[in-house]
Amino acid sequence: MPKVADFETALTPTWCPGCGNHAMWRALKETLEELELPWTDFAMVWGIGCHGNGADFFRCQGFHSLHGRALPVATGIALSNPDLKVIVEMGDGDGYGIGGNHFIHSVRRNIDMTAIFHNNQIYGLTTGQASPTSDQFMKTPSTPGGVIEEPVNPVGVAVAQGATFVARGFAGDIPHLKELYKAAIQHEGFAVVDVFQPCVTWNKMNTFKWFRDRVYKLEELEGYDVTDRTMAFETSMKTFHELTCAPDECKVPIGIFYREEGAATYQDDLPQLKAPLYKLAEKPRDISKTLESYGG
Amino acid sequence: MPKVADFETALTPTWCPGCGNHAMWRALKETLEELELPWTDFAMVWGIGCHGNGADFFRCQGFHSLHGRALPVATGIALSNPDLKVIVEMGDGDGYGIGGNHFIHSVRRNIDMTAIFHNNQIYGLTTGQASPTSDQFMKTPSTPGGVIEEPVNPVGVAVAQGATFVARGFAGDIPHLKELYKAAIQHEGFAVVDVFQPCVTWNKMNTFKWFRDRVYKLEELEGYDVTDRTMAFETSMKTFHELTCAPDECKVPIGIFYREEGAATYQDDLPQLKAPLYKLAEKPRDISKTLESYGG
Amino acid sequence: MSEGKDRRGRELRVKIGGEAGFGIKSAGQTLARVFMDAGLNIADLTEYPSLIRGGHNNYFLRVSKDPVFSHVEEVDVLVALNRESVDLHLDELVEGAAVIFDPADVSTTGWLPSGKLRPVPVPLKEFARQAGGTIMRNTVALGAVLALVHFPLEGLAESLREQFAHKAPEVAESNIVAAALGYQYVSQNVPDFWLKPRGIKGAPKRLLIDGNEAIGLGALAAGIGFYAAYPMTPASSILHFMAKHERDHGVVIKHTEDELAAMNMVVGASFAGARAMCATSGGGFALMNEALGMAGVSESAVVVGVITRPGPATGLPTWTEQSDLRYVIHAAQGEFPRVVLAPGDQAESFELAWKAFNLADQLQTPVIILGDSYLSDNRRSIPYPDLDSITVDRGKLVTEGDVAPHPEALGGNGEYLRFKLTEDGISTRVLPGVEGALQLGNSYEHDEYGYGQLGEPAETRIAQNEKRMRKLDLARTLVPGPNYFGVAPADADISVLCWGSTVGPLREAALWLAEEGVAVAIMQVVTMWPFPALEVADFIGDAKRTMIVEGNFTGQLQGLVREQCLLDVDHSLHRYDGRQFSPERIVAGIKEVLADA
Amino acid sequence: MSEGKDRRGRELRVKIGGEAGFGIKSAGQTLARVFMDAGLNIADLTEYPSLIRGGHNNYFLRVSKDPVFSHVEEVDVLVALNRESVDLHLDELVEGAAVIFDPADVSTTGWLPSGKLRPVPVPLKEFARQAGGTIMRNTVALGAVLALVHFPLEGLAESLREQFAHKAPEVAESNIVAAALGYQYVSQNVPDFWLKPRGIKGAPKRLLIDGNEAIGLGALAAGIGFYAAYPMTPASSILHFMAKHERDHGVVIKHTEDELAAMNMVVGASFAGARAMCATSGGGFALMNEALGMAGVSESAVVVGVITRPGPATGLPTWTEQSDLRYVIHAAQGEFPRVVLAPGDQAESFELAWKAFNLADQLQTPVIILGDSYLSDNRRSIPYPDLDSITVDRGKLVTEGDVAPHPEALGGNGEYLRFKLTEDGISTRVLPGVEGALQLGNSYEHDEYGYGQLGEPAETRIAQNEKRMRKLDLARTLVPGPNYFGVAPADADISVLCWGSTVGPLREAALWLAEEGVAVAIMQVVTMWPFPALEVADFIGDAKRTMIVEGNFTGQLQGLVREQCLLDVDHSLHRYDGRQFSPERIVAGIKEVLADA
Ligand SMILES: Cc1ncc(C[n+]2csc(CCOP(=O)(O)OP(=O)(O)O)c2C)c(N)n1
Ligand SMILES: Cc1ncc(C[n+]2csc(CCOP(=O)(O)OP(=O)(O)O)c2C)c(N)n1
Ligand code: SF4
Ligand code: SF4
Ligand SMILES: [Mg+2]
Ligand SMILES: [Mg+2]
Repeated sequence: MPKVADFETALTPTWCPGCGNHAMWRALKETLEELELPWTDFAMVWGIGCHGNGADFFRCQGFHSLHGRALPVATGIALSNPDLKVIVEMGDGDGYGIGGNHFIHSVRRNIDMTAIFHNNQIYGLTTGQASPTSDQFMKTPSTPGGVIEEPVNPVGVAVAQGATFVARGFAGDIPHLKELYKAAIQHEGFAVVDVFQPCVTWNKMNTFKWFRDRVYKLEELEGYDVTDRTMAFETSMKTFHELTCAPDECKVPIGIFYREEGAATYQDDLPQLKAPLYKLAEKPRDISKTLESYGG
Repeated sequence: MPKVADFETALTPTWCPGCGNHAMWRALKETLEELELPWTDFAMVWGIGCHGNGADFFRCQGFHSLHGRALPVATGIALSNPDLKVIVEMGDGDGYGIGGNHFIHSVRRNIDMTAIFHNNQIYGLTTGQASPTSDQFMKTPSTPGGVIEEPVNPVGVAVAQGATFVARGFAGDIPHLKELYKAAIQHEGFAVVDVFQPCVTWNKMNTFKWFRDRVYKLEELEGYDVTDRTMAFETSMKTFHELTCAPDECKVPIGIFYREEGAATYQDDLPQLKAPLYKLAEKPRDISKTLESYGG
Repeated sequence: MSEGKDRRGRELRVKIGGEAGFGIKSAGQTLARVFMDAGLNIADLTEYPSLIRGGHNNYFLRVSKDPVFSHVEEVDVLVALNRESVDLHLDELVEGAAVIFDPADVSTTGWLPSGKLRPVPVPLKEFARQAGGTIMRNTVALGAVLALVHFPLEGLAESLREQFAHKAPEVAESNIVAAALGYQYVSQNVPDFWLKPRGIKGAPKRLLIDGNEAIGLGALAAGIGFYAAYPMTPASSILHFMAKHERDHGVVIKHTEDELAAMNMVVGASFAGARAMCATSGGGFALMNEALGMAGVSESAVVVGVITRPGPATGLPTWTEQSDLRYVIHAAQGEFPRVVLAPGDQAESFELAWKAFNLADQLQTPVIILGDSYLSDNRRSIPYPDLDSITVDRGKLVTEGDVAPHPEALGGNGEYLRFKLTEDGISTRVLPGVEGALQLGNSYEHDEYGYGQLGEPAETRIAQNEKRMRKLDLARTLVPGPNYFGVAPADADISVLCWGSTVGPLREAALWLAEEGVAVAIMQVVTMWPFPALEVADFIGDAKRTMIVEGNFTGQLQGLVREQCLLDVDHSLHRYDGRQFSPERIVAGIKEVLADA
Repeated sequence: MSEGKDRRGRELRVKIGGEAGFGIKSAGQTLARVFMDAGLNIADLTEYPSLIRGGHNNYFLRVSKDPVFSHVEEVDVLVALNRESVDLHLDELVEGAAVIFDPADVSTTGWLPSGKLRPVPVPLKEFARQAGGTIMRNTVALGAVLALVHFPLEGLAESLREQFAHKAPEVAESNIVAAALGYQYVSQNVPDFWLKPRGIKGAPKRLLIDGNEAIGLGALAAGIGFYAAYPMTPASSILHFMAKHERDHGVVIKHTEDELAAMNMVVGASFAGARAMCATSGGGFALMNEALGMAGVSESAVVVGVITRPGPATGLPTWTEQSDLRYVIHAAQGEFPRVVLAPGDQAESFELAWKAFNLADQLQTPVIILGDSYLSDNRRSIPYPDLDSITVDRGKLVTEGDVAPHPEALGGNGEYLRFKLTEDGISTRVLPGVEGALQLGNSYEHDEYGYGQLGEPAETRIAQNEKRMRKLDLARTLVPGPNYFGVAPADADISVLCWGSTVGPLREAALWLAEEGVAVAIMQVVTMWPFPALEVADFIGDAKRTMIVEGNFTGQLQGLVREQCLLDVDHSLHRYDGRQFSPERIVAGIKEVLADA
């Protein structure tokens, strides 16, 4: 079974020093080691963005796909080989902006895979434009007058769309993040893990400190029930924060928002997906019976 | 001011006899007449689908755009001419399937316009494939084994995404639908009106009768508070219905789910949008001051 | 119409016209099946607007004991389900043509007295009602047609049972009754008709399929595992076909949220080793471009069907055109090898479909099957395919086990190199799950491992780019060559180039012209990319007079010929009104050119 | 490097190299501004990987009293902010070149003893720390460079104040101190350097801009009202530029959810009458294709910037290539007229940008501005534009009032016909809000009103299709013609065709060759579509020997020449490693060809 160090390639990560991506990667590598997942049994898919550069540093099977299209590429893999656990990493622009449609539809499919969102509330790789999760009034090169849209509420949307697992982590708390990763990878169904991943270069507002001062854990919240969809929705509406709000005025919940066990996954409903589909192409398929209805 | 009959072109509607689109159109024409909207003051935008064929029958200013792209076309119009009320008509495949990303992002922008979804839970124009709102287990040419995904929950998603107006109508109740249309058009902000529009040709399950037996009105529901987002969310989770459920087991709420008055619209936050933008191109713009910072 | 005059009586041409939404096409296909099962050759053509109801639909059926390659303009028997059908198709009727109609629906003013026509009034609705419902009036008409041409009714019963196989058995039985009523009535009330097609006993087994069914069958035969699509006319029926067979053949079918998803899923499925395909029309293909390029740079074996219709944009959804050839050749940013195959008929659609999967695997790059509405929507009787000739060649692929026994896939240090530089441009694919090989697919330029950052040095870029482009040389040795019909160009009065479904009416036209002593040579370009420049140059070089017939405005094949061969043709014939060329038009076009010669 | 040997000493070529993320580009641009403000001519070139940190960045600056058309390979002064910079750029240094470095960062083994180089150790970090922070070490280096070449320091202070205008004033002032420290140190410690550029007094006013700023300025001048985009390298800076000016120029800017939205919004904005534009790179353009076709069929006046980078797919995001020419010409299903303009430099980018809006309005069809990274990312000093020559021509457009006084827009029945058939293919656009005109934009084929259902008859389709395609004839009379440089082809040893940004290094190469007695004729195709076939044929026809220089693998311009002119060139020079041709490479390429002659 590969250990943390085995997941590293000869390339040194090019993420900025202090970037939340380092921590997220570390959490994932440790999770994989602890889950004792052999290389053969999982495949990673990345979108395009700073997060996706991880494809160069991460020794594993995987596909560095297009900006916004990681989920469908991952779906193609998951629906072609039931033996692979598929883990998808996306940016916030990538996954909620240009890829937002695949997000909703993957949720409602309950495809068995894990979707990790590197939510730095900014477009990192393209030098700091506003992302769909940027806080209102944030000034960026594409919004010099400040963002005037509500941020995307990935937790709320997922919950409204029937998600079976929705969690939110923080790159500043690796042990907690690992717990979320583990639960997500072990969840049978589509697991959404949105991770606050401070971008130290472009996002000068939502910093590690900003979050450290504000995050609290749902599992420590009295009376929080992860099987209560409405509670998850209501809590998601509280995760919106304003750039200027004081630490005690805006608290940011992390942890598992919602979890439903036992729901059928998309794969469960595909009786034809018992073995990898490449086995269907070992020789020509016999279509003679099918030809009968066309006169043959 | 144009009257109902004035909104008709020389072309006879080609919708199937009994199709819910007829009723929706009638409701809209009557609404426009009653609102005394002159032709010059509003523009329609259609997506592609049976609903969109309405572009040929509806005498007005408008754009019959692409499948799934009605909202961005409409946004371009709305953000270029503040004098036009923009009303968008979409199909369920059109607006929630291929156009789903524009749906979420239009909601969070709170663009001032009205978005009407012809929700027949089927792809009408392309001959009856499952749509993203098709009920689970529905058998169609693209899902002969039955739909295995949760339907899109447009009301819940919109509410989670910060929508300021979300309503649901039924083509079988024109007076009620007109009330929704009126409120939506008068709403300042992005108004979502999802309308159950039975497709009599392809959707043999969700028929007029099916809905008639099940719909009830939120405004008649004791204690329903249209300003309570959580209530709207919870109610949206109840609108999922199963194909086989008995009328008294699955009730379908219609009416205004949620309304927030006074929120700033996207246009409100664009001080430069005081007059139609074509006025900026009456003569060359003087850029001499701008050139200074480049050495000029 | 003048061009086909003397063809009257050699074959049977039936047209059924009526309002959209009344099942005219399925009725027509049922009739077609009766004749094919009796050993005759078939070509049909359905025309309909992009509406569910309203608007005019018509179904055309051509039946002959000789091979038929396309529809024709002339009609011998018109079933007019409404008055509009008479008005719209009057011009197409040959002298003595029969018009079957229900006097209750179709007014008789204007055309009835015409001495050239044979009116055949039949109480279609009334008989349908008697059989169980007016919806069956098409079926009554089918009975009427068979009786008119003295063809046995028996086949129809069987064919109706096939048509209604997925409904309650009563449905088929009532329809059989309806047909019998129509048959009886005409047999008893209508005097002898001058056309009496006969079945052929002991004719070899054939298939009656449209182009999309052919592609679907070809994909099944090839061992397809994953098919993803978003509905779009005229490609949707491939989705329907595949979905229908998902259970019996174990294929995973995904009706996706959009075409972006479809194409990206297919790339993922290919990464996981499935034979994977998607199909769409031009507008959906537009949304697939970016992922097509990703398939190119990540060297993914994928098959993409592009079944075109007239554009631009939504255009004319239910009509036909050949105006996306250049688009599919140049689509997506950057340069990468691709193969574009354009089948000319249903038999070739089947064959190219299964071959496309082999090419995709051998070349590890996208293979596009370029069709059009005319081919995809319409049926032809084709020879029963030689199933034993079908092969599965997955190219350089390791699906299972350990990578160690595959040293050709490894670098000097024993590590797996997904994008190893090779002479033919093909590296060994090793599927995820194989021990010892970690493969990274990448949409970035990359090095031999697949790492993007290491793809940036100039040398790596050059090496990988040239490696990929070398595949085009290999492709040239693998792809199907052009088809030639008619005489050799040196012996021809005119040598005509074409591609795709236009070859049907062109072959038909050539046969007709031959009867008049005009010798035509035909070259059908099948692999559009890489373009067979040498073969085309030879054909043009040998020819006395050359012409291109293609269904577009700008002359896209002609542009390719000019670019790739630095040669031009003498004449060109275009059509861009959404309709396929008829043989009549082509005959007229060629005669005009030759008259000017 | 051999090709440029004798050019040493005629101009100043500085390179600054270091790790990504340390503001090398902005430092370099500040230096560039010092020289331009002193009246000298400038060309710069930044190279960087697609990473925020890590990886090697370098900024190249060329300064001359003569006009400069491109970067060159040779370097006179290297500022090495790390050791890698020395290793990577050693080959580029001319004899006697200076290497400014901080001994604390850059080891001196291997290169220092080289007698050919002049090492200039400067304690950059230490001085920066003294001035207020090590981040300013670039600025110290700028001071050092100026001192080395005996250029006055004053301009730099001004230029730094400009660079840091949006920060607290202390920032600029500390940087000025940092620069002074570097200046002083070198003045005092480094012996006389052999290059001493002098400013030019009274030089005319110029601009120092990159291609994207030029496009943005052109769009502003044209009266743009709406700009929508999704960030994508190398087009993002147009978005940043427009956003920066949204308030002072009243433009509505939308950073959209994706490129699908951007292009569709632009079509909507155009419908409402705004001058509207979007821009992206190849991958984003892929997502715009469908709406591009919609703009074509709905006859929408839109401007689309496509600023390319090497593909396929994500490719090499920060590098340059010319491999999307065919893609932009053929993109989107169906056939419709479009104009493709490829500026060759920053001045032309400005001019073509404002002209694009006029063409779009006059032709009511999409106009594409095709650029690339080399042009968009790099700055040149260009003559101050003649602002009075800028015109706004909105074509046949009624913006306000009532339609009645515009009978040319109306049908026989007095109703407004949005798609009225006209001889030149252009119908009168009447904006929504004008009394009496109800206009229907449509992505379907349509009739003169815009109704889709009525667009289905063959005659309507033919009429509307031909009407649209007629615009290409009108376009030919409106679009900019090719540019010619150097001698006439008849007098040239070699006549070279090019397009886009390649013209810069080519012109430079031609000047150099002229000095060696080799006469070069250059034709730069500017309007790529409709293609200037006659002009190209003339140029080739007059030439003794012809060549194409283009930055791609497959020879896309060459393909167009072959297709459109039925002619080929004798030679071609390609580059597809993400880097722009240098004049050196082109000189070598041309000499090689002539040597073989
Ligand atoms: C179709 C397309 N559009 C735009 C881009 C350019 N692009 C690359 S990464 C990116 C956004 C990065 O932001 P995010 O997804 O949040 O990832 P991060 O860099 O912050 O991790 C963009 C716009 C692209 N590669 N493809
Ligand atoms: C990009 C693209 N893909 C597919 C289509 C084909 N298409 C036209 S309408 C339609 C779906 C219609 O369903 P819906 O949006 O629900 O509208 P309805 O017909 O039910 O009103 C599809 C898939 C298209 N026009 N464009
Ligand atoms: S730019 Fe931001 S997200 Fe990207 S690597 Fe640097 S800190 Fe991380
Ligand atoms: S197919 Fe359905 S949605 Fe379309 S017009 Fe007919 S009934 Fe209405
Ligand atoms: Mg981000
Ligand atoms: Mg629908």
